[in-house]
Amino acid sequence: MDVLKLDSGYDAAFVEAVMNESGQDPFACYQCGNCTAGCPYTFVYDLPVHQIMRLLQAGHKGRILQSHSLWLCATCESCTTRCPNNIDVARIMDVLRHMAGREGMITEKQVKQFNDSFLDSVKKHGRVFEFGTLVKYIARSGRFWSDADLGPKVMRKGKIAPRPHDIKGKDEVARIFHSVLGDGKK
Amino acid sequence: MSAGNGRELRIVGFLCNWCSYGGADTAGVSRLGQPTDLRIIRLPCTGRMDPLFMFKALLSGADGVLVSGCHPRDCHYSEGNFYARRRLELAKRLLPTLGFDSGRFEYTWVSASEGKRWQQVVTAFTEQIHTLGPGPKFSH
Amino acid sequence: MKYVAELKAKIREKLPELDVVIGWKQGFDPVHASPAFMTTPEEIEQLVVNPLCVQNLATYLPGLKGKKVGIVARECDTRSIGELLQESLIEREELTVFSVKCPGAVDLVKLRQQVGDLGRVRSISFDGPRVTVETPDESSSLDLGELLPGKCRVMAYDEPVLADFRFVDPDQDTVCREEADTDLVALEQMDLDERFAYWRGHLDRCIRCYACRNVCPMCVCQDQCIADTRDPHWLSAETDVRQKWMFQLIHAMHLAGRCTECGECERACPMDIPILTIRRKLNREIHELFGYTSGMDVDAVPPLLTFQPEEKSITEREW
Amino acid sequence: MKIGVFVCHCGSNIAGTVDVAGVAQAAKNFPEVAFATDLLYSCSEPGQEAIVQAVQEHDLDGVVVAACTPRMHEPTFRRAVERAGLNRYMFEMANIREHCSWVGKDKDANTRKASDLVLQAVEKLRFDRPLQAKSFDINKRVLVVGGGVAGIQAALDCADGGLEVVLLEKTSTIGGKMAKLDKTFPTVDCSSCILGPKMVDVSMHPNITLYAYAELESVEGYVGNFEVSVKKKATYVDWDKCTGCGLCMEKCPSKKAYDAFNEGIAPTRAINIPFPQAIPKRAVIDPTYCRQFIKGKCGVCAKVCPTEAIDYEMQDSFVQEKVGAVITATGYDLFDYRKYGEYGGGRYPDVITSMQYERLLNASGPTGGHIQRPSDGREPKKVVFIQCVGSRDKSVDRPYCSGFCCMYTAKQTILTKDHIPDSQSYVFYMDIRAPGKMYDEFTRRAMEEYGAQYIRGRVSQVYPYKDSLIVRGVDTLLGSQVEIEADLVVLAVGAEASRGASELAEKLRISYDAYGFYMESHPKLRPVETNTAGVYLAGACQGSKDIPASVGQGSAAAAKVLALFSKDQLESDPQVALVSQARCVGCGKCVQTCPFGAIQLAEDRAGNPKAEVIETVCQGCGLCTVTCPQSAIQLQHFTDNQILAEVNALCQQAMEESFES
Amino acid sequence: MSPELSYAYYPGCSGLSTSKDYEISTRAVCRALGIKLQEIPDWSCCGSTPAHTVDHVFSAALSARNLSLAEQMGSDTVITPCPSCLTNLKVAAHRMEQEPAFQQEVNRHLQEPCVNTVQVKSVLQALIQDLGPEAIAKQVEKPLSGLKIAPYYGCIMNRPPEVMDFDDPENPVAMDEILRGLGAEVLPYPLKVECCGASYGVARKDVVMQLSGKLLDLADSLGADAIATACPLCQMNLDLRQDQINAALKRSFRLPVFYYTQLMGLAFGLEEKDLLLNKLNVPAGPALAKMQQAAEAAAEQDAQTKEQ
Repeated sequence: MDVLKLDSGYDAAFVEAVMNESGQDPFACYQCGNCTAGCPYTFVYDLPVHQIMRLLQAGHKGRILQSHSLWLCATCESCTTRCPNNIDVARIMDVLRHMAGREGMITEKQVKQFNDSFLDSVKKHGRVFEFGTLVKYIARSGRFWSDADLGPKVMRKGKIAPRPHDIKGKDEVARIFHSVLGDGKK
Repeated sequence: MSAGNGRELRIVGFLCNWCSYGGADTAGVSRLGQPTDLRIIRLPCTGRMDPLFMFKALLSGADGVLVSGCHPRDCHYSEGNFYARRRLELAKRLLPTLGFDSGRFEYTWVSASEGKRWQQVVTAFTEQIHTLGPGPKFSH
Repeated sequence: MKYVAELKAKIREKLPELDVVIGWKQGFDPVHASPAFMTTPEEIEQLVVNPLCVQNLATYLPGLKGKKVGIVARECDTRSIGELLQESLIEREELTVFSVKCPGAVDLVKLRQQVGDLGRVRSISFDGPRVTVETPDESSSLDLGELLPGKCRVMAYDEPVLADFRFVDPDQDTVCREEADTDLVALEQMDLDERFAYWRGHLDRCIRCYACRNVCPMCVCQDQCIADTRDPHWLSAETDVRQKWMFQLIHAMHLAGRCTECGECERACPMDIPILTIRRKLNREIHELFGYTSGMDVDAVPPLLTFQPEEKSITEREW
Repeated sequence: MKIGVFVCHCGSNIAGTVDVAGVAQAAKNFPEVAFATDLLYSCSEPGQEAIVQAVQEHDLDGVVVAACTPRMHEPTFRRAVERAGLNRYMFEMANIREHCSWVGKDKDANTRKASDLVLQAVEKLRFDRPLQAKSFDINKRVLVVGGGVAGIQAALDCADGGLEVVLLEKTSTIGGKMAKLDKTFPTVDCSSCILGPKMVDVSMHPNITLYAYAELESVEGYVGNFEVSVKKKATYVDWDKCTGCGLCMEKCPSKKAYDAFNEGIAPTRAINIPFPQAIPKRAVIDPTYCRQFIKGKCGVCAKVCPTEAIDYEMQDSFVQEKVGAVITATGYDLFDYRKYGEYGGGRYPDVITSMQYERLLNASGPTGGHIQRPSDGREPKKVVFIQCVGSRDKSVDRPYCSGFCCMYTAKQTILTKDHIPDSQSYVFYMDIRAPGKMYDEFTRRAMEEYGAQYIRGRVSQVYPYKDSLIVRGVDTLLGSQVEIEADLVVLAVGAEASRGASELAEKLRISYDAYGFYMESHPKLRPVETNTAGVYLAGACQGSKDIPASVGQGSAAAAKVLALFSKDQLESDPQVALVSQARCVGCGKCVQTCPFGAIQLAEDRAGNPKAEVIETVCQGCGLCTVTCPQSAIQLQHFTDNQILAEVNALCQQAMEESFES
Repeated sequence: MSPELSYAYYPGCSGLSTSKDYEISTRAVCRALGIKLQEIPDWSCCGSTPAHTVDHVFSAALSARNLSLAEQMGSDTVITPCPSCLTNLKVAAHRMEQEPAFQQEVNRHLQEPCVNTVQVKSVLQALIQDLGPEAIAKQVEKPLSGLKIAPYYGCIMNRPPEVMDFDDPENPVAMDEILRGLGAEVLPYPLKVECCGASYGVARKDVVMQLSGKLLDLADSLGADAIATACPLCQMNLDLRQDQINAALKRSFRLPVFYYTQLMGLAFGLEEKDLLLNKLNVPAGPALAKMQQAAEAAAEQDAQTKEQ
């Protein structure tokens, strides 16, 4: 593992940006590890949450934004709920994910592709069209559909709507996409 | 670390010896930085705080007046701050009629252990006075 | 007033038990009444009750403590008496209150505005709401309502706070009334700078004669007013407006929760400075904060001499 | 008047951010200042000597020292000016350290401020008058509130020193938390073996009056002369008759009463003596469980009592005591373990508090010292200890370290191994705090000799799974989530202020912090004194403490009381109200508002009513001064003129500046 | 019946599709209880998790559009059955309230600005707090006696507590109370708020296998006949993917996973068209049959005791 330069490696602008965007003070963290202890996703993380918090205190942007963990966090709020120092850890994770997205550091492509497919559907119809999302995701990820076994169950039981529900205000919703995110995705 | 535009305004504080003066000491011992505008007058108790001192200070050129004592029920003399609360609230309410913004005067409670709170109070009040600017003056 | 004869008779009856009875008599000219200190039946004959009898005679009571005193008092005057009793500044058993239904009052400043120089008034007479004023040039008929002092327009008193004997003419109406406090409203419509300028302007005219203080029934300090001493040295002798302003604030704060709004201060002010307004503002706040009106209950405790551990009406600042 | 001004550097504490010499220079131009200089350490011996010399050389009438807070060194400098031949009240302090150099960073602004504060002090001093203290008699009895180990120690030391002691205990026996413990760290000696004899000493001591099952109702008066009212709560048993034989407890049919002494780990009887060594050993009926009270019939205890001590009609009663000093030793309470929902305390029977565990370990506890799971009585093999439950946690408003949990947890792992040799203890910790004598060695022993597994990290969740409790936490040193299938989980609950602490503080007029712990006069130099003269602190009521520290404070508080009572009279503070007979009009408003009844109406020679201050009763709050419209009653040393002079000193300059601009 | 309860109603996208059963049963139960649901006209997607992982203003704007529509209806409370929608709506409202600048920024992107006056609640919260468990219990015609249920709330229904402001964040009890009122035996299920794997079923199926597998295992170990849930995503992971989980973990769970509203409807005696029990992947039949047997056995015993 690389030696971390604690002095020259400290990215003050990054730390400040995280603090501003999240409204949280990462220096209130005393590394008890409760976030990691309770996080259901730790087993798939490359960096446990408390180490992300510690790296944030050390100002190490690179290691944080390259982590897979950011994209695997499901915002289940365990960490936030149990943090003894009242840090909204999930919000920090969210903000770090925004930053990683903006810098094009997307370590879990499939997660991002699924999210994008979901949002594309919302943008187009005003509501999410689950079937369409799925089809698009499969096309986008180019993956073999691992849920092929579910198809018949879902279809037979009529559990998934075959047609989108376009709303009247769908243009208005699309405008929110454009006006907040610009034409390219953030 | 003077708040606002760098020029100090004159803020007079009246603090009871037992709680708030001690709270200001606690803030000092903890090196909790504060704007430098405030000057503190030590009273034994907010019960000693004649609201007329506040008027006197404002008429004499102070831009703000801050009174701070023990939290209600914690008065070293049992009842002093209860009387003070009535007197000071009334005096505060008279200020706008006289042409003074009522924000030029605040009274509050800070205990001897609340150094951090004292820092917050001083900082917020000083900012408030700087927002209001210099008090009305008598030069014609 | 029709009841005057009856009143005189009652005073005559009680005089042997009393050291003095305070009332009004005709003053040095037709428009002024002056206080009368009656100790003999002859002096009782001079007693008058009419809208020119404007003085709040309760002012004299604390100075007569220890004597048996009778007093002729209008409803609003009994409020001052109530406050004095409440503060033990006078004793109830030393006091006999001859309560008269108020015939209304004339603000001489307003009269002057209507008829010009008061020295030219030859006679003035009252008939219900009509006031007839004779000058060498003309006779004018005025509306008493237009001549009422400010204090009679903001609070109405139908009944006295206390009375030993009560005198009311048949079909006599209450003259004072409860209307919006126009002085305060006007003040509140100004912005802060205008208010500051208003007071600076008015108070700059103060000549520090202290008539406002001397006439105030609630000024208990007598000769020990802190305006007149260097120990403590609250006020300097400078003529700076700040000293005058400070004096008014001292007076107002000393009266906070005690002032009965009798308006004597403003009436006595030779410079016509609207100082009652400050006291009325304080009274209004006190009513809002503590639900308290001074002088109305002899057994009450003034709000600044007591407290509640939890003050329901005071919202303290959070930081 | 000739005033001397001394501006202190306090090393670099003040001089670092204030131009001290500049302030002294400016002071030379202040009114009536005849001498001004700066001093390196004004409170040091040479500093004080310099002040004394200057007073004598320059014939000064008054002294201003600009240094730290008067709450620190005012008494020091008063003694110094007295040595120089001045009255000790011809002295003022300007606080240019805590209120200036330590809180402002801009040296110019600080210097201006310091200079203002010196001017303010000078202007106040110009109105200072010599004051003389009065002597008054004192009552050399002491009240100790709280019969835990700190209170016991304080009571015994005072009593041995010849003082009469009134000891008050809220529960029906003294002993406090320590009486519940099995063993004590770091020596692992038996708690009741070392506490028991002291409890007996209390009961046998001729100088100690013990009121158990009693509370402080009210306190009046002041140092040397307190009058306290003690509420003796109804026990429904006449303690003069009760012999503590325990027959009632044996026969009582109500067997589901909450056992506070055993922390609710097992039920007890509605009539109860908490433990065999209780002092006093007397029974108390708990009316919330007693059938006589609930159903109106039963009377078993009354029938079996050999001395007819049962009295269902008993009411609370009150006794008055006069004392000269009070020691509060009200201890602490334990954090409510139910507040961490994720640990399931209160929901899962095998998640218990450390104090409950202590009762399981204790041979006189409900299991006879055998460790058994509350759920099924099984002996646990894997015990998980979770530290910092209610300590160092802002989210439950307990950001402080309780200080003793690391140690008692280590002790409990050792005892666990002693009791169950094939057991394994696991301790989740954040940091180990073991800074006492032999303390760190003790925690190392727990790990090295007793094999306790210490895991650096917190536990996020405990939940039952089949027959066990799954403890899921983190090992931050491994960077990994960890899980233990445990048999028993012990929560190392932290200390919090004793319930009712703030109410008691209000009665005693002492301060407490945001968590309800009592404030000492000075955190280092006056740790057992309060800011209320004659009231002292001992033990955990001032902040979480272990046994040695509590005992030490008990003795320290006793020493303070013995020193206070070493004289027959005390000197009253002459900073009291004084009536100007000439100015007083006898309106009596001051009499009405004085919180101490220190003002009475008397008559002057002419028979006019005049207010009169009883100097030894007046506490110097100044409420009367504000109440008096003619300012006829003035609080000495804080007179209207003095405060006005301070206001003027501070505002004049602002006024001038505003005219300039 | 208490004064009529009426709410603006936000069904959420999945209600039209994968959780149609939740949507239909929610409406049916509310109808039975006299609660009026006024669907927000032309509501749009809240953005769910994908939106807030991109940008907070964006996410809040998608939610705020719906809050604004509810305001225009003149409603003071909007309720939704879906915890994911609930979180997004509540987080948006909470943050707009805390930070006026944030609200301004959000409103900049909306056609009709959101004043932020409506309160957001889950249907569950409305049922328990506004209507009350007694009123629900009163409606029961066929008690779910003998049915052992593991109540599973999902991770975001109550967390973080500062925002959600309802029930205990570690041990919520609202659904327990309702189910108990229906006559069911509610098991002390400790992982009530543990995450099931959320929307990772598609992109990271392995995650869901582990997390949902653990939830099923615990319910099974407690002897549960069924799981009750309040979240479409949780229901889908636990029910639809139960076969996948069995395959991945080599287990053989057969636990039906009901929406709590379906159980309410069942106890109220509503018809299948209002319950859509046939949409469950793991059939409810065996569990319901067991309940039936238990009920009959109880009735028999009851009759015997009466005879005696």
